[in-house]
Amino acid sequence: MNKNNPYLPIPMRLVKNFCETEDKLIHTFDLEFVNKEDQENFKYLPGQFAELMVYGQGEAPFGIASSPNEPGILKFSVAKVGVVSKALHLLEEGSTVGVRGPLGNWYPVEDLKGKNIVIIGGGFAFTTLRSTIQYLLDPVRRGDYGDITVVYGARNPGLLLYKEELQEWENRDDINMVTTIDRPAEGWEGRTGFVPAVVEEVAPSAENTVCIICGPPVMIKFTQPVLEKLGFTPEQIIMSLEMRMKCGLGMCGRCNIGSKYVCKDGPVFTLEQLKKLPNEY
Amino acid sequence: MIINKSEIAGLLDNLVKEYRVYAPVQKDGIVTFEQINEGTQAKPGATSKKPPKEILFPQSEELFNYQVDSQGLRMEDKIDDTKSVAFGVRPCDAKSMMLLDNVFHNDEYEDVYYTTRRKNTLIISVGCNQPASTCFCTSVGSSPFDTDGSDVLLTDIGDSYLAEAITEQGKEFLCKLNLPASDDQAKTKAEETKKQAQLTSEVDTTGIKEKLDDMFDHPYWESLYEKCLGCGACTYLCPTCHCFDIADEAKDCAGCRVRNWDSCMFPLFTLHGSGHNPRTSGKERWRQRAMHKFNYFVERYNASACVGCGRCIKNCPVNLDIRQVIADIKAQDTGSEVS
Amino acid sequence: MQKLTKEIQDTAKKLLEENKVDLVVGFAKGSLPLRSTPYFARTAEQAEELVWNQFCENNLANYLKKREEKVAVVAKGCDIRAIVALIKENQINRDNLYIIGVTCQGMIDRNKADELVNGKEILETETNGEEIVLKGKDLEQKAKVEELLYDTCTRCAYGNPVIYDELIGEEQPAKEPNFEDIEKFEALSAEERAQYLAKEMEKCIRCYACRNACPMCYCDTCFVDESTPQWISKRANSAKDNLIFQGVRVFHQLGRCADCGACERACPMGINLSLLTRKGVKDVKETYGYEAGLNPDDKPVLSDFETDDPQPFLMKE
Amino acid sequence: MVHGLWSIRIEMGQTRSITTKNERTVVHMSTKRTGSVLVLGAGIAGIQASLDLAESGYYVHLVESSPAIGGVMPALDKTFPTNDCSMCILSPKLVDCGRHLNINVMTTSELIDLEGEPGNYKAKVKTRARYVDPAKCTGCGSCTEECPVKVDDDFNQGLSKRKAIYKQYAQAYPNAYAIDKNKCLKFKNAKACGKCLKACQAEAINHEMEDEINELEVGAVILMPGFDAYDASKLDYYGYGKVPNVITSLEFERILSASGPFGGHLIRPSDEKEPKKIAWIQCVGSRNCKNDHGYCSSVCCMYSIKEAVIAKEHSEHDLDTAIFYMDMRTYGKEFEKYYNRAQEEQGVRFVRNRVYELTEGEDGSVKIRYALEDGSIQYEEFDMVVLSVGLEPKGEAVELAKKLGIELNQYNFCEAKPLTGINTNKEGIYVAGAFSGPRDIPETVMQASAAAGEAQALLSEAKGTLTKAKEYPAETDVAGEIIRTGVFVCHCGINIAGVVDVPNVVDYAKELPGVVLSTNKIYACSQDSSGQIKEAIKEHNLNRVVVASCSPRTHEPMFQETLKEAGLNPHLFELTNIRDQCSWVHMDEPEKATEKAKDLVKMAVNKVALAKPVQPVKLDMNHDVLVIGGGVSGMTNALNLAEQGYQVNLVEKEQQLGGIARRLHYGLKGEDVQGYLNQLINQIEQNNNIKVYTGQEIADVNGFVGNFTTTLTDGQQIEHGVTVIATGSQEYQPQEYLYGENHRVKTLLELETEIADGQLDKVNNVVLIQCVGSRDSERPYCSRICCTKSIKTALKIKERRPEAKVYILYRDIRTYGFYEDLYTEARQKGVIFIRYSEDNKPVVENVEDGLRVTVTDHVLGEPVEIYTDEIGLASAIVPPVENNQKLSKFYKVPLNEDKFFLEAHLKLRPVDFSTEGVFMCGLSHGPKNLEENISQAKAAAGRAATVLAKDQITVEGKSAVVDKKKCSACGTCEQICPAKAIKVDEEEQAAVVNEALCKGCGACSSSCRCGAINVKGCTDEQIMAMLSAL
Repeated sequence: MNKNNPYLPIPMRLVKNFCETEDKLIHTFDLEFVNKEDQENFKYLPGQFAELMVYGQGEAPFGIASSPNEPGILKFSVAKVGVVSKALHLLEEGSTVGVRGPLGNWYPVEDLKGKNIVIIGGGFAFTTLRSTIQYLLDPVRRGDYGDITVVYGARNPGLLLYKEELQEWENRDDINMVTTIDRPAEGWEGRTGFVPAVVEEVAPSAENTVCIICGPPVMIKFTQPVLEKLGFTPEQIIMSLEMRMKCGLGMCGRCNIGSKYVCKDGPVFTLEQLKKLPNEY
Repeated sequence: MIINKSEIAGLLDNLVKEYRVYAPVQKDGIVTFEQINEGTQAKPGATSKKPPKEILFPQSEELFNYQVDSQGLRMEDKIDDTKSVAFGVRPCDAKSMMLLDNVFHNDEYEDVYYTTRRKNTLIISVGCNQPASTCFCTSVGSSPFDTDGSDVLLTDIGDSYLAEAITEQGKEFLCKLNLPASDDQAKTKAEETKKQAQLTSEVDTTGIKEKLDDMFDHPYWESLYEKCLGCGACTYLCPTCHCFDIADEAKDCAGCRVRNWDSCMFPLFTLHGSGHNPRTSGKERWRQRAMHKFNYFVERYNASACVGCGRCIKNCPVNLDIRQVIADIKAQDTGSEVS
Repeated sequence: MQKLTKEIQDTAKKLLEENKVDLVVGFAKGSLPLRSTPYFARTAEQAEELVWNQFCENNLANYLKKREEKVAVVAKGCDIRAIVALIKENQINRDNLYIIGVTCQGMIDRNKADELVNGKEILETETNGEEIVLKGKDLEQKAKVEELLYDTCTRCAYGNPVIYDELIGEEQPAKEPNFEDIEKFEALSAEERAQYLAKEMEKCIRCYACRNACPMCYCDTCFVDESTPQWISKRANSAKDNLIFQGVRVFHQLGRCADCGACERACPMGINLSLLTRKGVKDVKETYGYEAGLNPDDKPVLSDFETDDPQPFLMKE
Repeated sequence: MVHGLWSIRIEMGQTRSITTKNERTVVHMSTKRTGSVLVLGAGIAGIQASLDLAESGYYVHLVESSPAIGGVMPALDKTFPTNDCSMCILSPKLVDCGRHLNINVMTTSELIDLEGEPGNYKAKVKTRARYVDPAKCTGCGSCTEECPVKVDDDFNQGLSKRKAIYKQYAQAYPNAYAIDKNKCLKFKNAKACGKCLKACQAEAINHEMEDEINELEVGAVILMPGFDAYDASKLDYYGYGKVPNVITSLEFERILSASGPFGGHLIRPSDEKEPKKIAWIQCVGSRNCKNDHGYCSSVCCMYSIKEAVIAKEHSEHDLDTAIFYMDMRTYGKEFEKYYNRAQEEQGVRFVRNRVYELTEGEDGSVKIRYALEDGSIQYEEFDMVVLSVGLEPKGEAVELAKKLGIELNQYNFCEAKPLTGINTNKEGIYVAGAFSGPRDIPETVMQASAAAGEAQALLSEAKGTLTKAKEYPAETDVAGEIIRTGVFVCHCGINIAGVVDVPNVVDYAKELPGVVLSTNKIYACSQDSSGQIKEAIKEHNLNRVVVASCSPRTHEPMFQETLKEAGLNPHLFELTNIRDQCSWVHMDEPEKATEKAKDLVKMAVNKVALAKPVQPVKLDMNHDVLVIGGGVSGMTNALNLAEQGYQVNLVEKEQQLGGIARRLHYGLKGEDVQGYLNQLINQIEQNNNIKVYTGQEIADVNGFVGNFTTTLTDGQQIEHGVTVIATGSQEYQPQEYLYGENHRVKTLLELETEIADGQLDKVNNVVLIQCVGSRDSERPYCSRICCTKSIKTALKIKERRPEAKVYILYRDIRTYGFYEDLYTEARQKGVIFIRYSEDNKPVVENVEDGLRVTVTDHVLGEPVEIYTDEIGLASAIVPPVENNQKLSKFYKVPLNEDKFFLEAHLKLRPVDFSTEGVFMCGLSHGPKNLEENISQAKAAAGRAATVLAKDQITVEGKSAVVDKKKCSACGTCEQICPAKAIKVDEEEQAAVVNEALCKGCGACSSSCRCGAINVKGCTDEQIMAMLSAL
């Protein structure tokens, strides 16, 4: 076994397999390192992803939903789409899975220091945003950043991820947590409306602010002009891309946009960077 | 140094005892690079149908195997560090290996499967006295006697080869062989041979990278792909194409992870689990192929990902000629329609 | 040939000029000796590029599937059989297709030519119909065209197109389909056959040129690319899986294969693929008296059941 | 309000007419009828009738005198002619019946009195104390283990012992024990015992329990108490009870049965030695006027052949089997072929003879003294002799019938009124099964459905008034849940566990992915197992269930019902067959069988893991009926359904109704057929619910159960919910015996007309030749009615001209049942019977002034020449092949080899097709006489009603599904779909499935190259998962 072999997954134990959404299509997985050594070597930042492996089925890349300030575990929220995610959903707690990572770049948390941060998320793409929020809200770090505004939307209340945490964040005063669902629903007393409209309502100032946005393409498409209107420049907008990936190392060749490999050079890009790349994603 | 052609087989027989030796082998009308057991199998000077990149980067390779059961997890990787010699590689193919080095050992990660083989494989190339009509290496910064990527370069001077060590490893290797030193006559002959090796085919690639910088949305791509069947013959037979797929082959919880060549010409290559495909049609796929070779790769590694071997030209089922593509790109007007 | 080229160009020009079609699919001169290349003419000017010669080896039916616009195609007998089969399978709308049928004596097999000149490089050819001269450096070899034809062409009985809107070329003498090659193979022992197939399949590199060149292989997702379930391994070094790929391809072609040989021509590794496809063609013909691509109104032979259908396969070996 | 029991005549309200023997009684009623029926006897007939009624909207009280339902079938081994395991085919029906919400099963009960009027009866039912509360008893069997009293086991024909507390048979419903009061020690002396009480954890036993009498209100009563086997000891010369190893056929059934006293090991009960030579003696207690059993018991020939064939299969060595018979009466559907195979392929010997005596031979053998046809006396010794005992009415049933005023025939059978099939002399009281005459299972089932149909016609106004609908718990949503599979491995008594190491398989399954529970069941299909499975689903939170037992064909629906009751979608279930496909076929390799069972279980576990809930598709039901064929069968069927209140379209291809009956004059029992027919046609024409289309055939058919659209040849379209095929058959046009060449050679039907016209009144010699066109290589079936018909004709000739000589040239005389009386009568009246063999057929030649028939007499062994005036040919009944093939394609219903329509199951679904909503009756099903056709027509009505009664058609939903992304719209599926359920949508460029039409057959899926089509519950992924288990 070659220690430097980037293709080898480290073993982790599935400690929690939790059905996150009402449609039952998204589960959240908490993984625990089997070897202490692996835990120490696994250094990551919000925005990075890892290849999650189900033995006998294969591996697939997922954004890391946990934050480095939640030691000992890795959290992933996975939608049931392919072979691996289907198998993951069926895994019993206590099973061994493989993890290869951390992979890719991260949200520029260092550069964000001293700035206000707006986080916009939609649907189940909230995973690395959760990681980011957790990271920013860490008491040792919170002081480094300015105002934090989060707008998170889903089609209906049942499809919101991390419902308990959302509640908790809403109750805090060091973060402006805005949760919205597309249309009014029974029992939902919160805000309704699509994310772009809500962002417009919330109207965060672009002054000394960076916006991290992650969600379905249509949400991004319609939120961009809103942000522009609010005065955000492409340099102030940070996005995370999704592409079909295999190696995660910038070698296998499928996730490139122009000369950039999303897996290695991304997945985090500023809108400015993306504008320079071909529109092929 | 000089190697007499009649001694090649004997020499290879000796090498086989110490190394794993690959050489061009003619089988059933097709030349392929294969491991040989005896010298007479080799056919130096022949150009293989499939490029020798597969020596370092096999079409299918087991990365590791594993088993999960009540006793826990067992895993074993299979990194091949056998000392090997690739004998009779074409200079263009040797050059391609140098290009692949960039890919498999980037600033962050090292593909130990490739690099271990690479480190342990000596490349002995044979220059091209008579380049084929489809060869255009000189157009893409190479030549019939290019030394890039080779440890030893052989030049066919009639009854014998002139052997030149290109690298330190090459030098050491040649020393061990105890070959007669080359005389001036041989050297002169070699020089002449090199000079005489003329390419009949040329295509102007100057400025193609810059041209392509502005061509992503160019209508040219609309018609380029039209006759393309979307097969992988061009990419699989290309010495520099290196895209691969990773898949698990398993039964229950025991299996192995396999890497297989993949091709940007296949629709599934970029298909997302959601059904979204950033490269929906042949248009996007052909653009990717052209761009990757002559723009993206250049941008990343400062070299075109084409060595001009002509395999894709010869083997395309519909005669879609990359030289024509290059010429067409060059001929396109990019002044106005760039968005 | 030149006469045919002229007639094709004229017809194509006329169709395009009169806006009867938006596109003519035919052949243009190739970039290599012994090659022509598929060509898409959308203007009368482009129609001038159309050629007809004995190197028009590709099956153009491939380019006609699920097209919205009005298309004309320059098609030889085997292309047309594929077209007929595709019309039957809803892949081609006959109403939008204008068939310029060309009678065909067969296409030249470039591999046979290469074999003939024993590894020398052919740089140029000259032909006068019956005979061809292969020229290169230190090379000038004469050969009878007939001897260089693709095997599928020499055994083809459909030099005269079965349907067309316009016919170009002289009528070819009627021939009977010939399956001597398959009979020879069938005569081998099971072990010999298995050995032969294994040897052929070892060459496969899974580039899928055969599949993609085949007009009848048009599934959006080929079974080899399926992941749920994954039917076969994608390893090219597994001759067994390669054989399953080809075997299933042949099963999928039963009663549909137009026997054009496009798969084999496309194969860069020179695998004898028509052996398998033609075995299927022969079996279907012998068992059900059916040949694909002759009549768009036929029922798909393997999906139709007659009580007196023979069932020899139920009790064999 | 007191009424005379049978004589209500109230001149108001709805009018109903019933017809018996040319007299028409009109009964007018105003009282509201009761929507429930009392079914007496819970054999297969009672069960079938109960299920039909309960499914059609009537509440059923099923009264059975024994402690369990099932009747005789559970005791039988295999059944002819399909060799299906009797218990296996019955078991699902037992369970269906047992757990049916609208069937009140009353065991240890009997009808003691009945009063009231048709439509409104009060029935007194006495339920004897069982001393075990079935509601509490789990059937665990602890009590029986403790019980010290051993009693002869009736179920095993006394070949083994049971205890005083017992369960009739393993799979019995109710799955509860009962105490044999006469044997229990505690009843003799309260302090003597009580072990069972201690053993019973469920506290189900109560020796204080008392008999109960309940009064039930019912609208109609169906009598089907079944039969008793003839007591062979009454015939001294057979030595039964004296000569060891002379046993009865019922005992032999138990010996053969895997659940029997010897576990299916073929041995002699006296010394447990394996016999090498067995004989069957036919007609024991049948065709015997001396002991008042003059009738033929109808079933013995077939069951003996079956027993001989199965015995050969059970025997490790070459078993010699011989059947000693008088006439081989294999007249039923597919019977003759069974007989031929037994003779030609399985080597069963058939000895035509008269047995005189059985005596004890050496080493326990039995010596038979018999005479061959030529009179020569023979002796042969056998290791064992089986007496093929006949059927006779049950004593208590006879008493009850007499009490109720039900007329019985001379043999005390409750023979149905002529041309009614199932009616007794009392309206509202019907009879079916062996109590109406000896008959086999399919005919019994048919009659049961017929009686159900007739009861429904009577009670139609009260339909649905007393029934309850079953409610299931809400379905658990298992989407997204981690797989939790429960595996239940069945022992099937010794059927599986005798070969497969069941505990080993159970342990193996525990380790399989997703399996959280693996356990075994002695009988997985028993009521208590079903309860335990439900418990396990709840306790272990199972979301997938695998049962490893027997055939999904028979048992899957039952287990699926269990899942539904436990709140799981029934398709989260997989049944793997480790019996038929494992223990049975690998009997000699237990280790390999165990390994295979493991593989099968693993495959099922892998498959079920990928199972998804399938929701049924509901569609509105068209309640109209199309009856094709306006003969007696079609008309009877139409009339019954019309009386049930359904709109009926009756299509007849001729210009006139009546069919082949128009050529009949004399019923087999002397009925006036033409009178009957005219009256029937009249009733049809008068009935407002019936629309008649004459001169029409079927031109096209679209749709499916509940929603058929049938186009007639004139273009009219009929929309209907069910179809009844009653297209009849034809008379074979003989090519032989100078038919068509000499005008004196006629078919029986032609002859019949001539007799009726008086043309034969002066005839002197008549020869009737049997089996013309039947039982030959071209038509290897028996036309069933010709023997009786010929004898009837002969008697008619004799009646008209007693001095006429009538010869009947025959191969076997097949006057089954009470028709045997006619045979007896004919012989008494001097009709001359000459037997010929198939390879030496009579020769008919033209001679001057007449005809000469030469036949080789079997007794004399010499040719006999008969000069005759007339020849009647007993011409075969042949199906209208082209017409049948056409309908077969239209309605997707199969034909058998002989081109008669093939029912869904030869034994238990005799009028159904496997295509839902299509039924058949009459001669289109196979040769039958008028009486039987009428019965079958009513049966088809009874069965059709089970469909028509539904408000909606519920399709299981296991349909094909198209993945539009993968579909290339090539249309192959459209071409291949036999149900016309899939079409390419031009717009979508993809195939679209009509789920209601889709049968889930998989033809589209397997022909789809793109892999775009999968069948729910059997996806490619599931199949691959199964394969990768290996």
